[in-house]
Amino acid sequence: MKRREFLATGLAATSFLLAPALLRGALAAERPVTFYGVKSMSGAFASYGEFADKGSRLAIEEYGALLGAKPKYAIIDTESNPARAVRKVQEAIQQQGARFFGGCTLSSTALAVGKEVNKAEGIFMTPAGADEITTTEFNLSTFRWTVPTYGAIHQTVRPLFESNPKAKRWYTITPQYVFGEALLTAAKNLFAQLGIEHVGNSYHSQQEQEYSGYLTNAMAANPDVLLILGFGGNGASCLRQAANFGLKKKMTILLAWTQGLDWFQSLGPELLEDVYLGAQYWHQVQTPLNIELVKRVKKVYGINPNYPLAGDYVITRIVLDGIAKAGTTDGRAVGKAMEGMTYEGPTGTETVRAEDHQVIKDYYLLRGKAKSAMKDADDLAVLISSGKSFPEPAKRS
Amino acid sequence: MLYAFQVLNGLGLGMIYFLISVGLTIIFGLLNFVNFAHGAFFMIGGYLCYSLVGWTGSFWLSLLFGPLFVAFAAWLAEKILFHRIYHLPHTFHILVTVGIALILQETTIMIWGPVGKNISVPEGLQGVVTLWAFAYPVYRLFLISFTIIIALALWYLLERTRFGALVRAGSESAEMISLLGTNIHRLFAATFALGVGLAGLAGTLSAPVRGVNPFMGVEVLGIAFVVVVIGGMGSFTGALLGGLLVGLVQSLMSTIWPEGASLMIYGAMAAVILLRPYGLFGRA
Amino acid sequence: MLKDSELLGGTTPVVAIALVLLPVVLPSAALATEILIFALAALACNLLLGYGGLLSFGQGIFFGAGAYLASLAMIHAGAGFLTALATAALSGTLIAAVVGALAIRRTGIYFVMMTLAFNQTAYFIAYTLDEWTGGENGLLDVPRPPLALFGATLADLGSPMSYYVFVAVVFLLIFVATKRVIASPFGSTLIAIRDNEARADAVGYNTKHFKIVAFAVSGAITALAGALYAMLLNFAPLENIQMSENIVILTVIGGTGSLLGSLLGAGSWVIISDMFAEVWPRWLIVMGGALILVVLFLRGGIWGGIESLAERISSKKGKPG
Amino acid sequence: MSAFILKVEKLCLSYSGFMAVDNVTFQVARNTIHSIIGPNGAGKTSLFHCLTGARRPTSGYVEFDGREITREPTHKRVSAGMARSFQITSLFQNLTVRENLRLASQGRDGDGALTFWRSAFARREHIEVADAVMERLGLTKRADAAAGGLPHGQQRILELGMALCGRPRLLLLDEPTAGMGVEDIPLMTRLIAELGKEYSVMLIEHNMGIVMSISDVITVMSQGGILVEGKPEVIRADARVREAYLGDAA
Repeated sequence: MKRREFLATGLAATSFLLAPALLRGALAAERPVTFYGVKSMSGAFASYGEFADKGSRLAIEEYGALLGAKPKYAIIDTESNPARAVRKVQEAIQQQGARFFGGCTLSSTALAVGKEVNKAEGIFMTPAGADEITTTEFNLSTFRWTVPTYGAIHQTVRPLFESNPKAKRWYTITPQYVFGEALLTAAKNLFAQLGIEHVGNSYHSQQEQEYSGYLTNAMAANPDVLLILGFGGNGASCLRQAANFGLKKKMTILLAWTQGLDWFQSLGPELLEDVYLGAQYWHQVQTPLNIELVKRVKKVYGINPNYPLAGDYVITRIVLDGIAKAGTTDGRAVGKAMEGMTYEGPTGTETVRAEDHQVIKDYYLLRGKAKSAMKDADDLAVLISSGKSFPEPAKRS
Repeated sequence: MLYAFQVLNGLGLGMIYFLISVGLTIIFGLLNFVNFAHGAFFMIGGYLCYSLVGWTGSFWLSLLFGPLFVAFAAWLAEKILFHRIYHLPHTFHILVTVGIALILQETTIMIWGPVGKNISVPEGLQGVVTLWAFAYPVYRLFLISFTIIIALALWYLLERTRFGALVRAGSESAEMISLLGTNIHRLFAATFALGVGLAGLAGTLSAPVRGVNPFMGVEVLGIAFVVVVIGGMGSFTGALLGGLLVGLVQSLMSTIWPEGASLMIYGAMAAVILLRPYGLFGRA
Repeated sequence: MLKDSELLGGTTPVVAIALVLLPVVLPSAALATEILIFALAALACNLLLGYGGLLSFGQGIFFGAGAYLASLAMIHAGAGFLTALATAALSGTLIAAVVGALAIRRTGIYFVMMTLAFNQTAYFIAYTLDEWTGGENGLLDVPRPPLALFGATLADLGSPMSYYVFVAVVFLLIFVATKRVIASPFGSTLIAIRDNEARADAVGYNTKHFKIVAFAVSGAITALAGALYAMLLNFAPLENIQMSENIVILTVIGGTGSLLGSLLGAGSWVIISDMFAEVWPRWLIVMGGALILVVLFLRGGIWGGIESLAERISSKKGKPG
Repeated sequence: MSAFILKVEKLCLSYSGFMAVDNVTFQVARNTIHSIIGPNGAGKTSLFHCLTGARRPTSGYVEFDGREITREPTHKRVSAGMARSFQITSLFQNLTVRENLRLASQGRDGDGALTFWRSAFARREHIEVADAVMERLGLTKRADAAAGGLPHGQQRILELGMALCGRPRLLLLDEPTAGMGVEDIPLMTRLIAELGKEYSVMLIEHNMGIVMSISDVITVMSQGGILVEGKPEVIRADARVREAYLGDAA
């Protein structure tokens, strides 16, 4: 092909393809509100995405008319890979004029997707763990439902210590990455405040499967309480092996941050019995909305709601409520409407803190039940305490 | 004292790693086949254990039938698929077995769900043995003893039986294989089933220690390759010593420099390859 | 064997047409850009695997390093667009040369395992240096500065389409440059080494030097792809380093030993996975099955399949009646 | 300039105790054909490996063209002017005949061939050498055929051609007629004889007919060491050789 011909074809094609892109933008405003669930349907966090998707779907289905039409739901599979998630979110924004997003298990995905949505001046609400979302990486578009690490530590370590003030020697096992560090820092600060002796810490990598070495370290320190700061697979392996090594009989075990019911089910009562567990959500909590939610989920999906399901249910609802309140699909206006919003959530009355877009809600301390004490298969833990602890909102820069 | 216990723990861990890896090395040794689905077969062993314990209520029955089933499936897969690709370069082995691993992983999610499962330590093996200030689970002691028995049985099989003689002959020279005539296909299939069955056995035995989840295969594969490469691809003794070495490094590192435990394992592998081109016991 | 005149002929116009068509037929420019970036990474992997016979599971190191270093250059040193890309390419060259020099001391599966060990080490380093890399959270707020040369702004790459056009131009340039590399004394020798290393040694080549240079060139291109990816996403996740296996898969599916194959491999893999991911969460089964089928029936990859199809058609035409 | 292109002194190579090459000393004179013969396992190929650099000798001394090369790697020996052929045909099977020869010629550039920004065809001389060698070997008609597709006899000739492309001062030929059909052998013999006039040739060969007809000097090896050395007629007459080698060949 001659160079001139090539250039000509190229130019022709470029102008040809710009036309539909312009049309797409013009059409976007006419459609009913679409909520995009950004969920890890496949990949290493598939266990989370499946429930999160159910939650969002349910919220959309039961929502009435929104700005004159029934809202729609679209799913974006993150493949448990933040890069792919960001690219797909970009695509939804560019191609479909998407503005409203909810989900993301992985902190990295949530942080990056939040940035992307902010550029489009949309709304993104997430149940992810990273504190940065409402602090250093705060932006106008991103909202967070999850209680931060500070609250998780305060609502677990403090009540446990107060119920047993003699347990003064604590040992921690921490996954070494940003999130684990945040939990550990919060724990160390609280230890100092309460006069708890921190007798040692073992770091482990996030891919760790074998905890016998760290548990041996813990045994050597002879603590009263073993505080496990890993969650998900880390927490499960660590707890399982701690039980194998007979640590449950020697010391009290607390996991400050657990995924809740689905995670408990994967471990079973034998391992969980008498273990203290921090949780963002528990289906047995008797709040008006939660009673309703449990009924609905049982009816639709035949299961009890767990944290991913309830979390993504509520974030979806809040975003839709925000749109209704603002009366527009303008992202910034919806964001304004959501700020300071108080509503009945699964954990009781919840408030979206205006300053940092953090939802103020309860965190729970549970204790694993013996198999004999369980009333049904999901009655795996008893509620010990609940409450709200939040750091002061960071100054907006 | 802590270090002494970590050494003991490391040796125990090493035996588990040996069990995880030995199947991989046997298959590579005879078939020169790189099996990236090894971890996935390990996972299937674990899940079969979960289901069989659920149906029969007996861990021992699952310990017998789980690995046998995995071995049978491997034998079938060898007949249908794998024997067609032995002669291809390693790249293609890797591609096919990565494909198999993906299919097994996703099928597991479809059958058992994406959330992991727990398998109780069998009755009679619960509890711990106390040593100084430390405790060691009875089940792990059982696991170590059982692995020693497996290792001895494998040693007998490979060193003292006609099957073993054929496998060793095949591992040593490709020409020998061609002299063996028609039996070669059966030998290959049997070896493949043996190696994969051992992965299944390791999965079953590890299930009470590690639980099961659909993504465990990847991590297991990593460890298995490190062990096998350190020991020398294809070497039975190498897998044993490689396993022990990795177990010791990991256990001691968790006291000395926990953050770097996983790095050190791969560091050890790179160092061994650079110093000894074919691992500790490998052949050119 | 490629002749000089074929640099702009042969597959080059096909690629140029594909580059123009991609954003038209695909739903978004972001998707098209991602495909080109993966295709670049596959092309670089192809240089090692298809032409040098070197199966590297360390390509993620270079991809990740390119993403991080270009981003850091922009964030901390205020580097412009081209400077950032140059930083990535240069660091990719150096890192790949070091990794390559160590790994090629072994052959076969031990070589593969060396690259894997380096990949794990790189992952660990990136994970540990979280002050620089953001660790597990990834490096956020990666800018995408306008394309400028000596202070003069040539193009604002803010919009998805303008960025696509830039990436497409880069792709085309690298595609042609890689063609040249393959047809150079170096490239022809690399092919010879893949074919018969002992023979190449015997006719006088220090095969190690050729392999190291192959790594360096491959590293430069891969790092460039990583940098472009970071600027596409405004984000450099730790997962970049774990791309190695994927890069190899894209390369082989497309067809080793064909640069156009790399584009086909990246394109088909990304598009098919996107399509299936939308409708079936267990879409990885499809991808797993595709891998097996490729090895069983399409060993030359997609490009190989097209070639043999074309051959069959032309031989049929050649026959009378 | 010494009269000898190659000097080997007290060369030993042991594989974990087994002496494959045992205290071997000999010289190859310039522009001669020097053959090494011996029964299977006599150490010919091991000796050959030590000379090409494929194996490092355990002890001893090798001098090529007045320069010690005992521990030099293969590629450096090539740039110094040594070229070899392989006993088992070793070609770039998937490449064309011309490309095989061009690459062999380009090999003289050593690391100069690392140039990746220029076309391989910018250096005409390598193509010219390749074409000249093809012409000489009668392979021109097959220039664009894949080397792996040639009949065996032509592959052996190409093998020899690749060694020639290095414009060597010493050609090391390892059983150039191995596996060749009877009809191809005379051509090969004639070629080697011709080459002996221009180059120095060291030949390892099983075929006694060739060795006796074209060699200037023959060294007979047995059990790793040298049994006897001399002109063909001397070797033919030697009783020890008959016993050790010819006896079982006959």
